[in-house]
Order: sequence, then C-alpha cells, then structure tokens
Amino acid sequence: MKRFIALLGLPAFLLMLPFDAAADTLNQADTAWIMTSTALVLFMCIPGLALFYGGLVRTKNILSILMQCFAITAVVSALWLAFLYSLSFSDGGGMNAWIGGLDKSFLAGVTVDSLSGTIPESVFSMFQLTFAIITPALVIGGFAERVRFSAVMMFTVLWMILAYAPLCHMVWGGGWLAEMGVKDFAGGTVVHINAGVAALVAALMMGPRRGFPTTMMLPHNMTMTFTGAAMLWVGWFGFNGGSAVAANGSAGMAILATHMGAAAGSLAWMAMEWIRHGKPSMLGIVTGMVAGLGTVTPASGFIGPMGGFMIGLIAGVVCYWSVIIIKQKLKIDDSLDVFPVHGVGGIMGTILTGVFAAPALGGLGFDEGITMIQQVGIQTVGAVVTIAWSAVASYIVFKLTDALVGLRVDQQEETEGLDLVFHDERGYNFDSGSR
Amino acid sequence: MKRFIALLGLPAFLLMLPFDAAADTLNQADTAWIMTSTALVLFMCIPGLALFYGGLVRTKNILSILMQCFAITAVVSALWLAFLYSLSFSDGGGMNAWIGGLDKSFLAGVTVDSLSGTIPESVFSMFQLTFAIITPALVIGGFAERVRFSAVMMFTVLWMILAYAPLCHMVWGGGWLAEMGVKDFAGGTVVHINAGVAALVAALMMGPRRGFPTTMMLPHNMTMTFTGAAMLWVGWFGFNGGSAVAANGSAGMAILATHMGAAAGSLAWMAMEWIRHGKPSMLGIVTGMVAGLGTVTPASGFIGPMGGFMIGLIAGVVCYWSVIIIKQKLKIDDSLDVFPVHGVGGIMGTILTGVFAAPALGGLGFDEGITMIQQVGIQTVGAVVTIAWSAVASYIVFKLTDALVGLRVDQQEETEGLDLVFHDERGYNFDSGSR
Amino acid sequence: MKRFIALLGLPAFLLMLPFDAAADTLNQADTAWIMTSTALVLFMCIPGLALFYGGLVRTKNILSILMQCFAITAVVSALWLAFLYSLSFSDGGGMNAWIGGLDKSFLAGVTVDSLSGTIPESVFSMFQLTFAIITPALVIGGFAERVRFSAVMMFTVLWMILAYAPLCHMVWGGGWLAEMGVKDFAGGTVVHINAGVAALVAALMMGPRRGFPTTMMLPHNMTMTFTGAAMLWVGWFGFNGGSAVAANGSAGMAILATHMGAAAGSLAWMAMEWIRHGKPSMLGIVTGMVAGLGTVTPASGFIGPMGGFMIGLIAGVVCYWSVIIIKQKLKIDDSLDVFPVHGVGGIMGTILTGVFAAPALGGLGFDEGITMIQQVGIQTVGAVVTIAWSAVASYIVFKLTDALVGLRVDQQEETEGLDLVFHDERGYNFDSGSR
Amino acid sequence: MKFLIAIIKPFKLDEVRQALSDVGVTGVTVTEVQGFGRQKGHTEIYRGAEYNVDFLPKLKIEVALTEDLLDQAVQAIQSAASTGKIGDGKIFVLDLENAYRIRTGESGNNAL
Amino acid sequence: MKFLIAIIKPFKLDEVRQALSDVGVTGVTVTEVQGFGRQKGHTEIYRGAEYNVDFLPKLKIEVALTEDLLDQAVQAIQSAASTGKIGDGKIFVLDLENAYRIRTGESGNNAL
Amino acid sequence: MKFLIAIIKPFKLDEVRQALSDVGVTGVTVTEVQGFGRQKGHTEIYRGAEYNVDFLPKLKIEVALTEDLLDQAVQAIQSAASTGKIGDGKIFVLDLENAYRIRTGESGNNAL
Ligand SMILES: Nc1ncnc2c1ncn2[C@@H]1O[C@H](COP(=O)(O)OP(=O)(O)O)[C@@H](O)[C@H]1O
Ligand SMILES: Nc1ncnc2c1ncn2[C@@H]1O[C@H](COP(=O)(O)OP(=O)(O)O)[C@@H](O)[C@H]1O
Ligand SMILES: Nc1ncnc2c1ncn2[C@@H]1O[C@H](COP(=O)(O)OP(=O)(O)O)[C@@H](O)[C@H]1O
Repeated sequence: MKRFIALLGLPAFLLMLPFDAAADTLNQADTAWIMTSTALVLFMCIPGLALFYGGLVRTKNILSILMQCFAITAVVSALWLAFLYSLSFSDGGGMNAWIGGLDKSFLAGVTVDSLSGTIPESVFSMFQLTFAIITPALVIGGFAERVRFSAVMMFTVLWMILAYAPLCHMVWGGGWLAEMGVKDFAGGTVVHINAGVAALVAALMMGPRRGFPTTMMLPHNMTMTFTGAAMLWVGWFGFNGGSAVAANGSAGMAILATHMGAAAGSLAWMAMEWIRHGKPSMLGIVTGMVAGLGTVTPASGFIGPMGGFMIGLIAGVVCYWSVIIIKQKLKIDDSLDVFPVHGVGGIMGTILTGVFAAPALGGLGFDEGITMIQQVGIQTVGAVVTIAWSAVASYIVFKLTDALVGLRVDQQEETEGLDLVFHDERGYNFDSGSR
Repeated sequence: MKRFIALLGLPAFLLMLPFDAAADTLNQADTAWIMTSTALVLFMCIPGLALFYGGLVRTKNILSILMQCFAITAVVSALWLAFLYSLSFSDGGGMNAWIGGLDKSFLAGVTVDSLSGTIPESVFSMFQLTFAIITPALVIGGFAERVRFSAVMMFTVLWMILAYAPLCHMVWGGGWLAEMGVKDFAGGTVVHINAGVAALVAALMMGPRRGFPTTMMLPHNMTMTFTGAAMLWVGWFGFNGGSAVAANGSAGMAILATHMGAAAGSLAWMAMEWIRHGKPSMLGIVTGMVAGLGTVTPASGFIGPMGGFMIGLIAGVVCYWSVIIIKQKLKIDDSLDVFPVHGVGGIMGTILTGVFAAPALGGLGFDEGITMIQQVGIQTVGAVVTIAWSAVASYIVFKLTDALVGLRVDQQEETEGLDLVFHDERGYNFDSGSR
Repeated sequence: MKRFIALLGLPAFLLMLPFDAAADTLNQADTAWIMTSTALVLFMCIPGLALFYGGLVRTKNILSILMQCFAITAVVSALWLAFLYSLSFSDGGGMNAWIGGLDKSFLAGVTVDSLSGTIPESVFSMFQLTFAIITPALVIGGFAERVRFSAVMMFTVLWMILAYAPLCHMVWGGGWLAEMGVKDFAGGTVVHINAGVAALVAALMMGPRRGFPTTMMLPHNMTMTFTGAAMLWVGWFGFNGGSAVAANGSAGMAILATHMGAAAGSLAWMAMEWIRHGKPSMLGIVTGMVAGLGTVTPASGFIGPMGGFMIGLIAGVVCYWSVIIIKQKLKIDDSLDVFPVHGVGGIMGTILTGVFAAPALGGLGFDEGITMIQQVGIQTVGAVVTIAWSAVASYIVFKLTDALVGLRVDQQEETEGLDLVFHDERGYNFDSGSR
Repeated sequence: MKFLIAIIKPFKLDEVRQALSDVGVTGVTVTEVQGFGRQKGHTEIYRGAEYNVDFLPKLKIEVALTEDLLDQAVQAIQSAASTGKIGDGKIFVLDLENAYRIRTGESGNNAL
Repeated sequence: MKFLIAIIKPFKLDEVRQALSDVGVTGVTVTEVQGFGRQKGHTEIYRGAEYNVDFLPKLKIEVALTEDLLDQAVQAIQSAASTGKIGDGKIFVLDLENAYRIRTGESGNNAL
Repeated sequence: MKFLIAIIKPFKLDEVRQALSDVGVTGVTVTEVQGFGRQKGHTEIYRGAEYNVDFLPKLKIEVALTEDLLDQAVQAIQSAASTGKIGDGKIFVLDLENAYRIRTGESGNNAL
C-alpha cells in the first residue's frame, strides 16, 4: 500500500489513485520525506543492487551487470515518462480493473502544483518510478553471465508493459486486487514475486551457464557484494518507509519492522550455515538480509517490530532451503538466486502479511469485518494471481525477445565474457598503472 | 536559483540574499529537506565525484584524485568559514554588483536562530558550501595524472577567491547577473561552465600527459567509476531539488526534470556509441548521464519533465561530439573531459533554460513581460560572461600557482605516479594478504 | 543530548525520557528528519565504517571486518528489540540512576501512535538503535586481524549489556550523569570514549598481531578506506544533526559545527604529516577527519562553527601524536588505532564541550548558573566515569569471552587469514574471470 | 629431469590439470600472464576513441617432471589445451638439473 | 651460472630473501603463483553449496647466480622456507647460459 | 633454440615489444613481478610510521627463439629497455630443448 490509509478511513485502493487528490493540500513534511525516500530507492538500484549483483559474477562479466542496471534505469525512466506511469496509475476506464489509461502519457497534467494525496504528483510519480526501475533490475540476476545486452533492453521494454504495469495497476493503481483487499505495503507482489518469477522463467528458458553445476563460479568481489548489500539495507528504509507516503508513525513503524526483518533474516541464515557448514559466510549473512527484507516488504506497514523479526526469521530459513532446492537439487541455474530469495520471499511475505497484521501478534489489525483467515485467503489469491500473471507475461516476453534479437550468447562469447563481447571494455585494468 | 521565487512574487535575486530574511519564519519541513540535500551534495563530491574520476585514471594515480577531492573539501570549508561565504552571499556595498562584503567573515551573525528565508542560515550556508566544494573538485579532472599536489592546494585557494566567489555572488548573491534576470537554478554558470572552462585553461597551460595521445590510458577501475556515477545521479536530487530551498512542488518538479535529463543523456550517448562503434559502453552511458545532469542543472527548476528529457537528449549527443573534437581532433588533453562534458553542458543548459522554460514546452514560464527570445538573450549573456570571467581568472590563478609552487611534475615523477611521489602511498596492496 | 532542550526550558535529562511524551504532539518535519538521520547513521556503520576499517587490513582478513560489522548490526538489533532499548531508555525504578528497566522489553508499548517528544517512538527507538550498532563496531578495530569470530559475537552480547546500556542510560536515559549536567550531544562518552577504551583493553589483553611491529601491515585497499571515510563524513550529519531530534536551527548548527570539525581535523593531520614526513598521505587526511568528527561529537549541539573548527584543529594534532605514542612508542597493537582516535578524541571532546559552549567562543551557553569552569569539571567527571566504567566492563567481558569461546586465533590461523578460517570465503577472486 | 613451461588459454586450466594428473604428474605451478602472439587482441572504447589492446590473458603452467613422463605430459597438455583456434599456446621444454623438496630436503626425482 | 626457481609459502618471503642475501645473493625476482600439489586447498561456501578450491597461493622466487653460490643458496632457501608441513614447496635448478645487465651491457657473472 | 627471460621496467614494455618484433620475434609472454636488487624501493607512510617497501614492480618477458635470433634479440631488449639508471633489469639466456605449438602439434623451430 502506497498511501497511508488510516487518514480518512477509506478503502485503500481509493486513496491510491493520484487523481482523487483534488481535496488534498500539500504537506511539506510528507513531501520532504518522500523526496528523501525517492533518493534512497534509486540508490538501492544504482549503485546498490548493481554492486550486490556485480560482486557475485565473474570478473569478465562485471560490467555487463552494472551496465544492465544502469541502462534499465534510463530506459524505464523514458517509458515511465511516455506512458508507463499512466498505465500504472491513471484511470483505465472500462479496463480499470486490469490496467490504467493513457491520459497521463508524457506525464500530462503533472504540473508543479498538482498533488497526489498530500504530496506533489511530481514527487509521487518520481517515487513510484524508482520502484518500476528496480523491479526489472532484480530480474537480471536470473540470466546473468549469458544474456545478450540487446535482449535485456528488449525484455525491459516489453516486460514493463506486459508484466509490471498491469500488476502495479491491479495492486496499487486501483485495480481489482486492490479492490479485493490485497494488502501489499511496498511490493511483495508487484516487485518481488513479479521479479522472482520472471527470473525463474528466464533461467528455465535460457538454460544454465556453461559449466554449471560442475564448474565453480565464485563471486569475483565479495567486498562489492557487501557494499551493495549494505546500501540495500539502508535504502530499504525509503522503500518501505516511503511507502507510507507520509512522515509519521506509520512510516516510522514500517522502518522499524523492516529493520528487524533484515536483522532476523541475517541471523537466521547465519545460524543455518553455522549449523550445517560449521561456519557462517559473508555471502550467507547478506543473502539472509535480502531474504528478510524482501519478505517483510509487503507486510511492513501493517505489523509491529516483533512481527518484522518473526517474518525475517522465517525468511532466512525458508529462503536458505529454497536456494539449495532450486539450484543444487533441481539444477536450475537462476544465476544469482532471484527466485528462491525474492520470489519465495515475496510469496511468503504476501501471505504472512495476513498473519502478522493481527493485533494479537503486534500488528495494526485488519479492515473492518475481515478475519485473519479471510485476509490470509485474500493474500494468497494476490500471490497466486501475481505468480500466474508474471509467469505467462514473462514467457511471452522472453519468447518474443528471443525471436527478435536472440536471448543468449554463443559458447565462445560466454567464454570470453560479456564485458568484451557487448561493451568492448573490461572492469579492471589494475596493471595499467605500471605503464 | 537557490530560493523559491513564486512564494512572494518578488524578483529572484532579492530572495536570494540571506540578509533579507528578517520577516521570515522557520519552516521545519524546508529545513529537513535542505539538511538532507546538503548531505546529498556533499556525498556527490566525496565519495561520488572522487570515485567517478578516480576510476578513470591509472592505478598509480588513483590516490592523487581521491586525495585532491578530499583536501579540496577541507580547504574550501575553511575558506568558507573564514570569508568565502561572506564574499559570496553578504552585501558587497558599492561593489555588490560584483562581489559580497566581509561582514559575515568567520560566519559572524550565523547563529542558531538566524534565518535565511524559511530555513536556518546555518543550513543555507552549509548547503551553499557543498556547491563551493564540488566546483573546484570538478576542475581537477582537467589536469589529472600530472599535477603537483601543492599546486592543487594553491589553485583551490586562489581560484575560489578569484573565480568562484565573484561568479557566485553575481548569479546567486544578488550581483548584476541576477539583477539582469539570468536564470540559473542550480549551477549551470557558477558550477559547470566555471569548472569546465578552468579545466580547459589548465589543460592548455600544462600540456598533455606523457604519451598522449598515442599511449592507451585506460581507466584502471570501471566499477569505481560506475559507483561514483550512480552516486552522482542520486546526489543530484539534492543538488537540483535542494536548490528550490523548500520541500514543495518546485523541488519535486526539479527532481523529476533532473532525473529525466539524466536518463535521456544516458540513452543518447548509448545510442551514439551503438551507432558509431557497434557497441555501447559502460563509460559511455555514465558519461551521457553526467552530460545530461550538468546540462539540465540550470534549467531544472523552470521546466517540466519533457523539457528535462529533451535537454538530456541534446546534451548526450552534443557532449559526445565535444569530447571527440576536443580530445581526438584538437588533441587537447583535458584528461577526464571536464570541458566537453561540464563546460559545453553548462553553456548549452544555461541557454536552453531560456527555451524550455516556455509554457508551450512544458516549462514554468518567464518573468512578467519577458519573451523567450529575450530570455535566451539574457541567458547567453550569462553564459558568455561566465566563460570570460572564468577563463581570465583561471589563467591568472594557474600562472600564479606555477610561479609559486610549480604546476606540473617532471617526467620521472609522471612515470612513477603521483601516489608515490606526493603521498608515499599506493592505492592497492592486494598481495599484502599473502604475507 | 538527544532531544532539543531549549523547547521547554526543562533540564535535558527529563526531556530525554520517552515516557514523558504524553503531552507531546507529532511534528512531521522532525519525524522526516530523524528518519533520514537514522538512515544516515546506519549508513555510517554499514557500509561506511566497515569499508573504512576493511581497507586498512590485509587482503586475507578483509571479509572478517565486513562480516563482523554486519553481524554486529544484526545482533545488536535483536538485542535492542529484546531488552536493550528498555535497559537504555526506560525508567529503571530504584536503579534508574544506573540502568533502565525491562518494561519496554520486546518494544512493548512502542506502537504506531506512541510518541517520544515530537516524533514517533518507533523513530526515536530506531534512531537510537543505530548508535547502539556503531559503537561495538568501532571496537573491532582494536583486535582486528587476530580475533575469533565467535568471540566477536559473544563480546557484542555481553558488552552491550554491561557497557553500552548502563552508560547510555546514565548519560542519555535519565541516569545520574545526565542529572549531574554532563553534556554529551551525540556520543562523546557513550560512543567514542566507550568504544576507544574497550578497544584498548582488548588490544592489551590479546597482545599484538604476529609480526608487529617489525612486519609491515599495509592497508590492502586505500580506495576502500577513502570510500568509507567519505561515507562517515556525510553520515555524521545524521549522527550529530539528528541528535537535535528536530529539524531546526539546533540541528543545522550542529551540522555546520560538525562539518567544520571534520575539515579542521583533516587539515591539521595533513599539516602534521607535511611537516614531519614531507608529504601528506590519504590515510592521514581521512584519519584526521575521523579524529575531528569524533572529537566534535559531544560538543556539536552546544557550539558555533568556529568552535567546531577549533576543536577539529586540536583533535587533528593531538590524535596524530596519540597514535604515535600508543603504537610506536608503547607498542600497543590497537590494530586500527581506535583508542588514540576515538578514545582520545572522545575524552578531549567531552571536556572541550565545557569550553567551547561558552558564548564568548561562539557557543550556545551554559545552563543557568553554571560557569565554564564548573561545566569543564562536570564534563571531566563524565569522561572519567565513562573511562572507568568502560575499562572495567570491557575487562570483564573479554575475560568471560576468552573463557567461554576463546578470544584469539592460533598462529597458523593468523597466517592463513580470518576469511578462510572463519568464513570459508575470500574477498577477491579477480582471476576467476579468466576461467 | 625436465622443466616444462606451457602457455594455455585460461579456461583450459582444469582440463589440462586433469590430463596431467592422469599421466602421473602431481604438482604444477600456475601463473597469470599476458600473451602477445599471432592471435589478435580486442578493441576497447573510451569516450568516442577506440584502442587496440593487443595482449591476451593466458595462463602459464610450469611442471617439473622425470624424463620418462615427458612425452606423455606434452601429449596430455597438447590435447587438453587444444581448441584448434589460433592462440592455443605453446609448450616449452627445458632441461632441469636438479630439484629439492623444501619440507624434507629430498632431491632429484624424489623431490617431484 | 645457474638459474634457480623456488616455490615457497608466501609468508616466508622475508626470511628467504634475508637468507639469500646472507649468502651473497643480491637480486631476486618474485612472482605470485598458484600451486597445485600434495597440500590440499580449502572449501568455500556459496549459498548452501560447498566448493573445493584446490589451488594455493604461493610465491615463486627466481634467482640467477654463479655456480659457486649454488649449494649455499639452495641450503639457505631450504632452511628459511621450511616449516616442516606439507606444501613448503620446491627448489628447481636450471642451467643458465648467459646473463646481461641492461643498464651497462655487462654480461656473464658480472651481470648478476 | 633459446629461452630468454628479461626483467624490465614496466613502462618500457611497448618499446621492448616493438624492438623484438623488429628483429623478427613474433610471440612473447609477459608477467608482472616484483623485483629486489640494487635499486632501492620507496617509503610508505602509515599514520605517523614510515615503512620501507623494497620491492619494485617489474615486468618479466619470456621469449622462445631460434638460436640465430639470439644476439639480435638480446641487443634489441638491451637498447629498448635501457634508461641508464639503476634498476633497468637483466636478461637471462637459457637453453631450450624443444617447443610445441598446441594448436597444430608442430614442434621445434616451427613451433615458435
Ligand atoms: N616465441 C614465443 N615466446 C614466448 N611465448 C610465446 C611465443 N610465441 C607465442 N607465445 C605465447 O603463446 C601464446 C599463443 O601464441 P599465438 O601466436 O597467439 O598462437 P599460436 O600458439 O596458436 O600460434 C601467446 O599469447 C604468447 O603468450
Ligand atoms: N612437479 C612440480 N612442478 C612444478 N611445481 C610443483 C611441482 N610439484 C609441486 N610444485 C609446486 O610446489 C608446491 C608445493 O608442493 P606440494 O606437493 O603441495 O608440497 P611439498 O612440496 O611439501 O611436497 C605446489 O603448490 C606447487 O606450486
Ligand atoms: N640475480 C638475480 N636473479 C634474478 N633476478 C634479478 C637478479 N638480480 C636482479 N634481478 C632483477 O632485476 C631487477 C633490477 O636489478 P637491480 O639490481 O635493481 O638493477 P640493475 O639491473 O641496474 O643492476 C631487480 O629488481 C630484479 O627483479
């Protein structure tokens, strides 16, 4: 949920529509906080996620990751300006249950004075854009080290239209999932399940990296991954805290619950490794953190700090096993484990939102007349619909992309590395100093 | 323009003077946002710009770049405290058209209660300081890999007095360019043209690096450059958004337009490389982003998102060609391309501000009674004056510096690298782990 | 001092207690700023401090530093949730002079509506948590490159209970030091002296690294240290500026004074090296910055910008000599110089707060009826008590830890490096790209 | 005894090591090197300029072995490292006068 | 003249250099290498998976010296580099036909 | 055939490669090494302490060539790498018994 619902006691989906903002007045403090949150969420993607992912690939592919994150940022911004914001957040007329309209194409009507709730619509649109940026960027982890650069560009355009915009509208833009009462505070469905499923579909369609699973493909720079991970943790305060779209107790509590989810996810994964391998690893603890954060995201505005902590613990344990099952058991080469971490985390989090929102568990409660069981049911529908929609849309997108520009590099290109093949550059020239 | 002009309907330059603040009352939301923006702009310089530049030099000179950015931060802060804030923003009496006075030396009168507009003067002064810091730091790209460290220190002191303070006062401190109606929201003239021209003057006076242009001088660490670039993008939200000096629709729109400028600059440069070289590079896309950002800066508070996007596209294409002309054609070794990116971008942006401010192009309009043609004329005067002033001031500063401490290293020092020669340190000791 | 005292004219310690918040109303701007500050302070620890410290160790131990900082973040968060917040900030009943109670265990009563002063208690608690996180993380510099990972975990739990919570309560939670009038705006005692002394105790108890002082142990990555240092500078705006717990002139002035302290510390250390070694180093200037920041911290909310600058100058010179005395003269292997920088800086800063708060020196003045001499006396008591408490508590903690899990690695493990020994990982696999 | 220096394509390391171990060679030492030869390098883009980078990352494998293993070892490297494309590398054979195992002080064939 | 190639454990470098200089060797050249041999490597964890990394960081020391120094030099390395544990490394001795000092053009023993 | 090992100052690489190619040598292999010799290293500052770092970054160039090219090649390296300052480096000449081209299996002079 992107707007603070307690304010007027109206159903959440009504409050989410920017065009209902006529009666609102500007709240400068909310504005200041959402501008800050916008910076934090952009920071999560570039450099945050880019570094987190980048450190995990081999040296020869490092720039491909950074470049893809950066180019996605630029391309999604252009699409947002052109029609994506409109498709996501404007009134879709007869199609409104599924998708918005084109009235706000080229951000028509987004003026210096127009408001969305208590904040300028420019700020609302910009804040939402940062979510639209990071979602396809999450997906690239699924096909890392073997994808063609032009395929990533093509995928981004098609997928934002077919997968992101509809789901975003359904959940946050006043579509049917919102009407049905699905609670997704900051992106369990739209962002995490959506990205996780797309990555899994891509991994299955493209096949494993050459040498997988026998060849070791160790992270080339764990310090880079650490840096990105830490940026993700901090930036997530804007991701979840900003999703209150206000600077108030709701935002504050979302940050606190989010933080506890991250801490608990880290500790749970660390414990799993300590028990099973005898040693905890750096990659393990940061992966647990991401699992905790992804999982707590849909719930973050509806729960208390203990709820956040419990969700984080569950996330750390379940995502740990999910990685092992997907990669070691099923031998699916979702290169950077996007599905087991974000997909599984998003699914769990969306459903657990229905549990930990219960006042008995420190949560903020359910809508009038809804029981925990009912809410869990609604949440499950939300998760299942998102999985199905994302799977189908992603399949279509990758098929189209493969037909149009080709998805995967050939063997020799894969051996040489994507940096030289697609960008004529290498990440590091440390020895250049001697020349 | 550093203060929000629509508020009282007064000419911008009046509102920019901190001493007119008598009647204002504290706005805490504005204060929160400008403190945040201050952090973001400092973050742009250290570590942002330092990493962006640092990744581009050879290993043996990496610390020289980081050290120069850091030392500039410290030195400019001390100067600001001593007299630079006063020269830039206090009343210059008879000289007020050109330069401020010394009344506010040692930040006299900047107390816990004094206001500048709606924010504490401490916050205003600190925010402005971050702009004063990043400007000379931009210049060092022009003479990278061959300058003496003491020369950088000397240059910083002299140049801040002769180039930065007067231009800042003329444009933002109530000087004659402000009175004439030059619109520079966040630093097209004071920061970007000023820095770009100084870098060009330095490059011409010091001559090319040894081996230029035949020897390859590849960036030693593109991941560092990426990280810095991403920090610049995010930090620029504070640079331009903070220049509204308020948390409101003006700030929000500035951020949105800025973001679109960055995205468009990235895409334009990427397209140029894809067409001309067959492949887009990481360095290309981030350079396009910086070009877009530098160019949109003066306009950012006067335009809409489409205006920002158009400016970014123009910036990406023109700066791409500018780099090629300056470096490959004219063989001027402006090491990190400061002039073709920031100088050319700043000039274009300052002039295009007069164009895209037009309501017909989604802009916020001109002052009462001013036409687009007139505004373009005024803007051109602003750009030309800045170029001329900066060129002359920089020439004097570098001549003086050369005479006093020597600008350039000798051949053997250049071969050995500035890190060992001036700092007795090396950037990396990866193998030290084995010992 | 963590809450803005001028507001009601009440003694500071009363205002610091969250349970006195009944009459307060929510200030959204303050809330926005403290949420921002919270992000900034967490950012100081991960990635900031982790990178700053990490760059200074040898390659084989880099992950141990990053991992320790990260795990400390998670563990302290869990403790905070469980009882540490309560021990630090709730009413301790009969023990209230020394320690808080357990009423707020599991953040009981921290609801979406509960306030602490003008901000949600969730935000207050979260902001304070970031201070609790960074303090033990500072300590690890004292025993870097030779400590067992399980010992760090054990130390964190015990030390937070025995050292951090009591001191935090005494100074900020309404304990006797607060009542006595000790002024510590943002952590000279609780954070810096406390961490510095603990590091010294650890270094003495564990003995030097193998090869110290004859073997060179050069920083493996100065660019990482630079990046962390710059993040610390920027993040400190949240550390000190946030400690006003308001978005107002007090916060603004704290930031300005803090910034000047950092600049002056940098310049002072640079000058010392330039004079004594003939060259200034990168490591030197950033160390001076940290010294300046640590020292100005307790004073930052009570002084003016000139006061900040003077404190920074003193810090740069004194900490420079402290490092030499501790490490070269006394041959104590406080690996990353935590005591001479943070400990000595914290002691100086705590005492100098009593000096530079004087209106004659640009400060904000003393409490009614207190002279400078008296305040210096009170401050000295505060510093001495903190040193003593921390030394005793740390000694007990390390003795216990040694008995329970062992503090130090054996010779062969030290040679191999902590990354492989405790985490089965290496920081860099640059050559993995070729495979 | 012989001292064998092979320059190979980096991604062939595992196969070469396996092949050597199959013929009875237990120890090898590997170094990252840059090769210049017939195989041409690549182009790098730098802000509108194009540079030719003509070194290529290769691995150098050094093996000390007894004379009787020489032919099989050469053969093993040859077939494991070959892709049939230019730049596959070289094998150089030098004479080795003596060898010592540091741990034990053994010398000659026993030290290998 | 002889050309001596020693593979040692990295942390022994300073001791070996000292020992060599004590017997009169003034110049050495050192390279970071990866060693495969009897000494086993280590395990690395990667998200629930465990990998065996079987190369070990070693240093290669190359020394050109006159024949009369050979035995002492071998002896010096031997004792300075030894820890008695597996993986201490090897010393290989090759014949060196000639040597030149680039700066002066001197050749033979004078060039060392 | 001969196997030539040259230690040079890193910034001389391009000149040396050019000179070798001028005399007909087409392939070389280059390694980054650390040299210890007469040339002294540098000082590093670390928080008030000064350390002497006595290794220097050098490049090692390895060339396999036919006997008839030996003198010219030595000559070429000598003059291209020389600055006349201490630390210019060395050239070592070893005998090369055989060489193989991996791609084709050719051996002897044809393999170079
Ligand atoms: N004469 C030589 N001396 C030393 N190394 C050589 C020589 N010739 C080739 N090499 C090494 O072998 C590698 C492969 O040689 P190249 O000529 O590219 O292909 P090929 O081995 O297929 O003929 C080179 O990159 C270089 O490292
Ligand atoms: N036959 C060989 N040829 C080249 N290098 C070798 C050979 N055998 C061992 N080495 C090198 O020596 C190192 C130590 O050898 P290893 O078998 O582990 O222990 P030890 O020397 O104690 O027998 C290896 O890591 C490898 O670098
Ligand atoms: N005896 C030797 N064996 C192996 N390498 C040597 C030897 N002597 C010198 N070197 C290498 O040659 C480099 C230059 O030698 P140095 O004594 O500094 O100067 P010069 O070659 O001018 O006498 C050294 O850094 C080292 O790498």
